[in-house]
Amino acid sequence: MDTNTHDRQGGGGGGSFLARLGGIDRRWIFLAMGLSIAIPILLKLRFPEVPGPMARATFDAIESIPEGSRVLLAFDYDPASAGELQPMANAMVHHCAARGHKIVFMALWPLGKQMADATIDDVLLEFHPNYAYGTDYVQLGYKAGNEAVVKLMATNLPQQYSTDAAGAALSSLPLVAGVQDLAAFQLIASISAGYPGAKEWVQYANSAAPEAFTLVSGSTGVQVSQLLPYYPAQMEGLLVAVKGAAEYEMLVTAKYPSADKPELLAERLGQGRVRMGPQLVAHLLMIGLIILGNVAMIAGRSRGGAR
Amino acid sequence: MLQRTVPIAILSLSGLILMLAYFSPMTTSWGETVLEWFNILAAVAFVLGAGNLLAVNLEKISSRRPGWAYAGITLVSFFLMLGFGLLKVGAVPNPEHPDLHFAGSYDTAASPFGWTYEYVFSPLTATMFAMLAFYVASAAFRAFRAKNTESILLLGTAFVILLAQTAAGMFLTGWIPEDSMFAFLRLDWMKVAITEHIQTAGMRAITIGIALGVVATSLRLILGIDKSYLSRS
Amino acid sequence: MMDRSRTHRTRRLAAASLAALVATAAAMAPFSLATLAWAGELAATSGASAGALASALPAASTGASGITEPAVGWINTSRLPLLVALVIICGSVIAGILLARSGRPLRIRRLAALDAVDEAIGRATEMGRSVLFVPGIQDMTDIQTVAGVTVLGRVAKTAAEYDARLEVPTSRSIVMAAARETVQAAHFTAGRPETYNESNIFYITDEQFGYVAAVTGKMVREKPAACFYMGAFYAESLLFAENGNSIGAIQIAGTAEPSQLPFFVAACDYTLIGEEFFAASAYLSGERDQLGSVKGQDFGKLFIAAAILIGCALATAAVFIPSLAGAAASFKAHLGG
Amino acid sequence: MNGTGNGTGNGTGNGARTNHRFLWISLAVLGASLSVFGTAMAAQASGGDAAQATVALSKSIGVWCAALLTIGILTFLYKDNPFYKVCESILIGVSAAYWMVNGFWTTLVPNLFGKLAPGLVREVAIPSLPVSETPGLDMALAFVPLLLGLMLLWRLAPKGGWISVWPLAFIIGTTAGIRLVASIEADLLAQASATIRPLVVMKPATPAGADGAAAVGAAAVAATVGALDFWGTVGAITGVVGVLSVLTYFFFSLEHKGAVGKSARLGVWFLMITFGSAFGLTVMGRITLLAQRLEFLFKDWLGLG
Repeated sequence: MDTNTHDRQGGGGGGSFLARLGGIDRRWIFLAMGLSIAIPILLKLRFPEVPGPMARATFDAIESIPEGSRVLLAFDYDPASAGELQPMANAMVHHCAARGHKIVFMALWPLGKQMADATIDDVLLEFHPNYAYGTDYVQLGYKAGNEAVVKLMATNLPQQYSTDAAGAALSSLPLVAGVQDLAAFQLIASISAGYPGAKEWVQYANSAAPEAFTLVSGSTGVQVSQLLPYYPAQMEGLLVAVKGAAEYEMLVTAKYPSADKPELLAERLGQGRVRMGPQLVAHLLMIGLIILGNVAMIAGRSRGGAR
Repeated sequence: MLQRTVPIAILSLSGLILMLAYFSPMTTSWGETVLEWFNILAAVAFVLGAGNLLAVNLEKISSRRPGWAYAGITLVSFFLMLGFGLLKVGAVPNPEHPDLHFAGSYDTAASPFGWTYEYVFSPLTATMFAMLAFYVASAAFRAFRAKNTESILLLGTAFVILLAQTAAGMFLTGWIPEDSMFAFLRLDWMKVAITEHIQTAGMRAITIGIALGVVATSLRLILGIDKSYLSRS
Repeated sequence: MMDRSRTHRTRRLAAASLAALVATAAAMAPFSLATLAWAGELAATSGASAGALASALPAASTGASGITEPAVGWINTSRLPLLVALVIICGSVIAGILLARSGRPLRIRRLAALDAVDEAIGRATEMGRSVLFVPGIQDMTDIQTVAGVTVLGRVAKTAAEYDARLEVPTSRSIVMAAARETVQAAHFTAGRPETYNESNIFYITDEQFGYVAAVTGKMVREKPAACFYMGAFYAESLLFAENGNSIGAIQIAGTAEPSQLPFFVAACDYTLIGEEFFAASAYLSGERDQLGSVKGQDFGKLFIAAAILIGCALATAAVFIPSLAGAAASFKAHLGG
Repeated sequence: MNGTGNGTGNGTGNGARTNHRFLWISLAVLGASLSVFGTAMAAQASGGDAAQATVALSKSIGVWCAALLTIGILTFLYKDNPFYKVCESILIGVSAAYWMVNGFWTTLVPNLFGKLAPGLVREVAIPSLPVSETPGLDMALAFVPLLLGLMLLWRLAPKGGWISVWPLAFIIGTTAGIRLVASIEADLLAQASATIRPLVVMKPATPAGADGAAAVGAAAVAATVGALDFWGTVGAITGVVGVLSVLTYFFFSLEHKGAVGKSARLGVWFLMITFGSAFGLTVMGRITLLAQRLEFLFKDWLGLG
């Protein structure tokens, strides 16, 4: 496909200031991009987020299940995607705990368990020190097998996870002692960076027991187009990239502030919004660049005649 | 014969067998076996790559070509890393077999290999990756010009998506009620509509086309019609 | 009605393919048993991927449940629809080739990107600059790399004829070996074996971004006049294309990696999109057989388009006539393989 | 062959002595680094404050190192320069070695040597290497890739290099066979099947108790059939038309004229919207990457914020 043949000449070659802008040295663009990301980071700029329908749906899904419900959080990502997904995980864990839900952690990605462990330490035990292992939360850890893990959990959870991550038998942990399959959960959330992840949860967990539980998901920006077809029919909530995380953070911190550690909560549940600062400025820069490029082209055309 | 007919025969036969093997439960796993062989083959072929890396850089140094000192840096860092890794220098002993040096793990940050990975390899690759933020901006500036219908659609869509990605989208159109008949003017609505219906359709068709292309390319090779890989006629 | 005729055709085709399979399986039985035993062992011992394999084996042998055909030990009945599709699609490509051999005039539309190949190499020759060919960053197990290397063969032939300097940095040792064979073959075909220089095809590193750093560095230093990107590309697509643009090179890209197409389309002069990329080497060869196979791809497309239309018609009808719902669903499921 | 050699070392000619000197220098550097790290490890093993100090030191040296390398790569944006070239050279050397080491310890040792000489591998490197029930078969099968590999390496030999085409033919053949079937199954049929949908979409059965769940029985059915989901229908038709028109664009047999031309043009429009959308959706991830690098520079290195 020939889309771009005549660009090499740029918009340069004399003419007005605007027309010359079209052929501007691209290093100025680099500089502008660098600054638009660096300055918000240095100044810790935070812009108010207006929660979109998807973030609101996710929030409502966790709100609407009865207090003290059993919730399964799957950490299906690794450090490479933590920039986008960790803020979601933090906010979701705080949200669930603030609602008094009992949380079961697990991971389809090998490093997901470490991400979950970190979240337990940084958020769950930090802001909800009364949460006791075994009765209020359980860490099942990572199991190899990708979607096969989900499939087996859907029909026979104890067969997939005979023990928790530390090797304790499930029967010795009151929270999961009687759990037979995924229908024992009121809500399942997959924080997902790709395969295996949210898509597999929809395909293999939801189809096994569509009415039993609510499914929500947090996703990176790159893989979201694969998940959109499932929202909202099979997936009641979907957080997309840093933006989704920031919006969800807003909703959670607005309703559930921390009484004794407000500053720490603002930091731990503010990462998404801090990361949205550079996003907003950089996106506006890109929009401005596109407008500028076209203005320059039109200015050059009207001056130089048809080319 | 050995140089021309045999390779074609090998290619066709191996291709055909693996095509059909998928359909029998007894032979389904052959594909995986072959891929495993390939991994071993690729590891053996590292000798070829390393030999070439050495040859290229040593030649630069010996003929004092411009930039020969950089070739030296490449070789030094190559040999250091290779030595650290192959000899498992400073490996953390395996708790179950502390006496076996080569059973230890060499990729924790406590060993030189792991240290170099963490503080040299990772930052370098991550920064190369991060450079894309700059190039995305310059590409958008240069290429998104409204020259014809096609380019207007390209840049218009990118424009809508970029706006909808940030709070700016909500700021501009968030006031339109979601259940009104003008809800389709909301940027977040447009973004979902574009990605869910048009982008999905486009990607589907591209994928279908690609699959057909893969079939035709594979068949051309298996049937011996495309022989471009054969040298020395 | 539709459904029944389809099953009928399915049966007939299945019988034919079954016969072919019996022959192959009989010939390979001893070996296959050995492999099976070996795979079973592997599964029992080593971790995740093998675990999946282990679960696949019993599943495969019991996979006949739910399908009407009786289970036969050495054929996976649940994959019969796929076999039928394979026969149809491959058959249409082969039909295209046979049609070409019958001597009828072949009409195929031009691809602007391929017309530009000669022009780009010619321009590089005139300017006394080199031509850069990047065969992607994947190994030969990716069919895109294989397609990229076949395109390389044509590009190298033209470069040899023009006596242009062609450089091929690779990020895999085996791709380097394959590219050397191919370029050498091209020099032979062009009748200039003496101008082949092996050292122009070299390995850099398996690491994606290490490879990018080296190639972009090379680009800004040596300023090739034409850059070809043909193969499997990921995040590096835009790094190459933007740097290539900054040095004023003509850039022609081809990839079947859907996520990277936007960047090539935006930043390169010409882009071969998905299927076009796979057709490129056939186009460039100019051989009748190969062009026929391109025509065969179109037959395949017609089949798929027809299947989609029929499926949609059935599904739409099912909205109003609920009794059709079963037929619509089964059509869709069977098409899905 | 103009003197650059192909890895056999037979083409280096008059530069051989320089090469040797260079090799010695690199060996010396290697040795020096090993001893530095050896000392550090020994200090760590001896325990106590000294070890902690070493760890802290190795970390802060590391952070400085990473920061300088990060800046070095970024300078390329201004222009090519020696600083970048140093970073580039280090990256090439380190990463090539990294993947080779990885291939050696994770593939060659367990999957090749572990099959050929399991006893030795168990004794030296992997004590937990599983015991095979059919060691003979394993060994025989492991010989296949070894043999292919050796044939591939044969091209380094002065004679009979044509034999290296055989393993290449095997690789290309198996790739073609595997991908052919896989792409028909996973891409062609799956995507075609996913495209199929009703072109008319009705509103979902009961509007989820919106009217106080009053709709029961016949009333509900009547409501279901009546309500057309306008945007759902538009979306469904768009999806199918999009797929078909883009497929028309890919038609090679027909010139893009007349009806085919119009459909192909529509296909191009769909493609352009697809690409614009994909481009826009990727931007956020790319900015995150740069933000993370800058956060590292500002926070971990400079201690700002």
